[in-house]
Amino acid sequence: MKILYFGVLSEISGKTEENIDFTGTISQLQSRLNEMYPDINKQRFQISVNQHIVDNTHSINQGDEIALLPPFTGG
Amino acid sequence: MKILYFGVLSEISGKTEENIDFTGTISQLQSRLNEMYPDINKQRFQISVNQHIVDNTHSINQGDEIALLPPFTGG
Amino acid sequence: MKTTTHLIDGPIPSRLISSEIEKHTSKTNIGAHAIFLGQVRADLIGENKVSGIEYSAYEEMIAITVQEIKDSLFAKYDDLICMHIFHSTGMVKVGENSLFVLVSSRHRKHAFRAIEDCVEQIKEKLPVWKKEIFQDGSHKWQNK
Amino acid sequence: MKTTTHLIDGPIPSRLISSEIEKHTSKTNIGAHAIFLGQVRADLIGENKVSGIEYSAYEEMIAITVQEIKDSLFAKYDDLICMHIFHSTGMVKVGENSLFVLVSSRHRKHAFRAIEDCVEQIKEKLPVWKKEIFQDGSHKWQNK
Repeated sequence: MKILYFGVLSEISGKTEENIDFTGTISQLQSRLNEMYPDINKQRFQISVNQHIVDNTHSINQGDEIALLPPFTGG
Repeated sequence: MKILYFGVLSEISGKTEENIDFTGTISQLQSRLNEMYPDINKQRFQISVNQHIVDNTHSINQGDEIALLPPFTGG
Repeated sequence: MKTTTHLIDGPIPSRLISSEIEKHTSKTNIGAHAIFLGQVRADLIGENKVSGIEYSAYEEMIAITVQEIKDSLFAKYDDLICMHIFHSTGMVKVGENSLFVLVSSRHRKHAFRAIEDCVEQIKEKLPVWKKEIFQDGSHKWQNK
Repeated sequence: MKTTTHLIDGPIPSRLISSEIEKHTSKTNIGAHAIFLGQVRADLIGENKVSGIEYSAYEEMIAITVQEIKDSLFAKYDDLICMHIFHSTGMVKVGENSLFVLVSSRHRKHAFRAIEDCVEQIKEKLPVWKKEIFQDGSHKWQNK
């Protein structure tokens, strides 16, 4: 599973993307992220799966593209 | 006194400007115009004196620039 | 807040839009530009199709009117930094532009408010007249 | 009503504005264009002055988001004929433009409504992030 880090989250994780071995729900992914990067969960962000924003109950499959999206600040 | 005709009024009068000998109020000017160009008073228009729109009671002086202004349709 | 009144002979050249924007690069308090362009439509009036519009203007009155519009906008929108109006005179063909308005402000809200207000005031107050020219060569003075 | 998603590397070139307008000359049902440009301000954050903004975007998600914005605008404003969005990625210096939105409609009312609606939706939904770069070399990720 590929995971993309945007905005301030790329600074916290020190990378813009990585591949991790994971299956489970978004809630479970957040726990996993908390272990990997304890500072990430201090930030506000949404999560997308294959470019669509999903909620905590959504199940992730191998091969999905996950992205961590801080509040958008374009324009 | 110089009088300018704009829009459809230039077509009715057959000219864009002319000099006429006149002193009096705007009301009196309208009577005079009615004699000169009977079709003009069938049109809606405002009158400006020296580029400022005035009402019927305004007195015109020799040397003023009068303009007959149909509804504006710019843009 | 100087008054720059611009009557353009014929259509608004599209490069004018770019060059006006470039002039604002040094105004580093600007955060938003809003632009309006009026384009001549191929309207069908009865069976007659518009091929262009011929504009005439009372040049000496335009500077006064533009200043009035400016004063009213700057009084209403305190975030506004500058505004520019360009209007065509003479023939403008279908698909070409006859009006170009640019307003610039610190934040976007006042740019949106000012651009619409400005265009409505232009339509109402600017001493300009349009004569629709049809494909068969006939014409009609537009009436409100 | 096709989706054209444009990310521009660096500032919006001002000639792009002219060339986009020129492309609409053949659309003779258009009567009004409304344009929005977002320009980078030299804001003062504490004692630090902004020298530029570095934008990053989630490219693969942008096409989807732009299509959603388009669908919502065309459903609301039936006078709308087309819309185009261009957003910068990478570094955009103070005084340069980072966002260019163009909407075109038959009559002006819907152009005014759609341009503001579109920019608000871009701010809310487009997956783009800005990092303010200060004159002393430090930076700050902008937070809403």
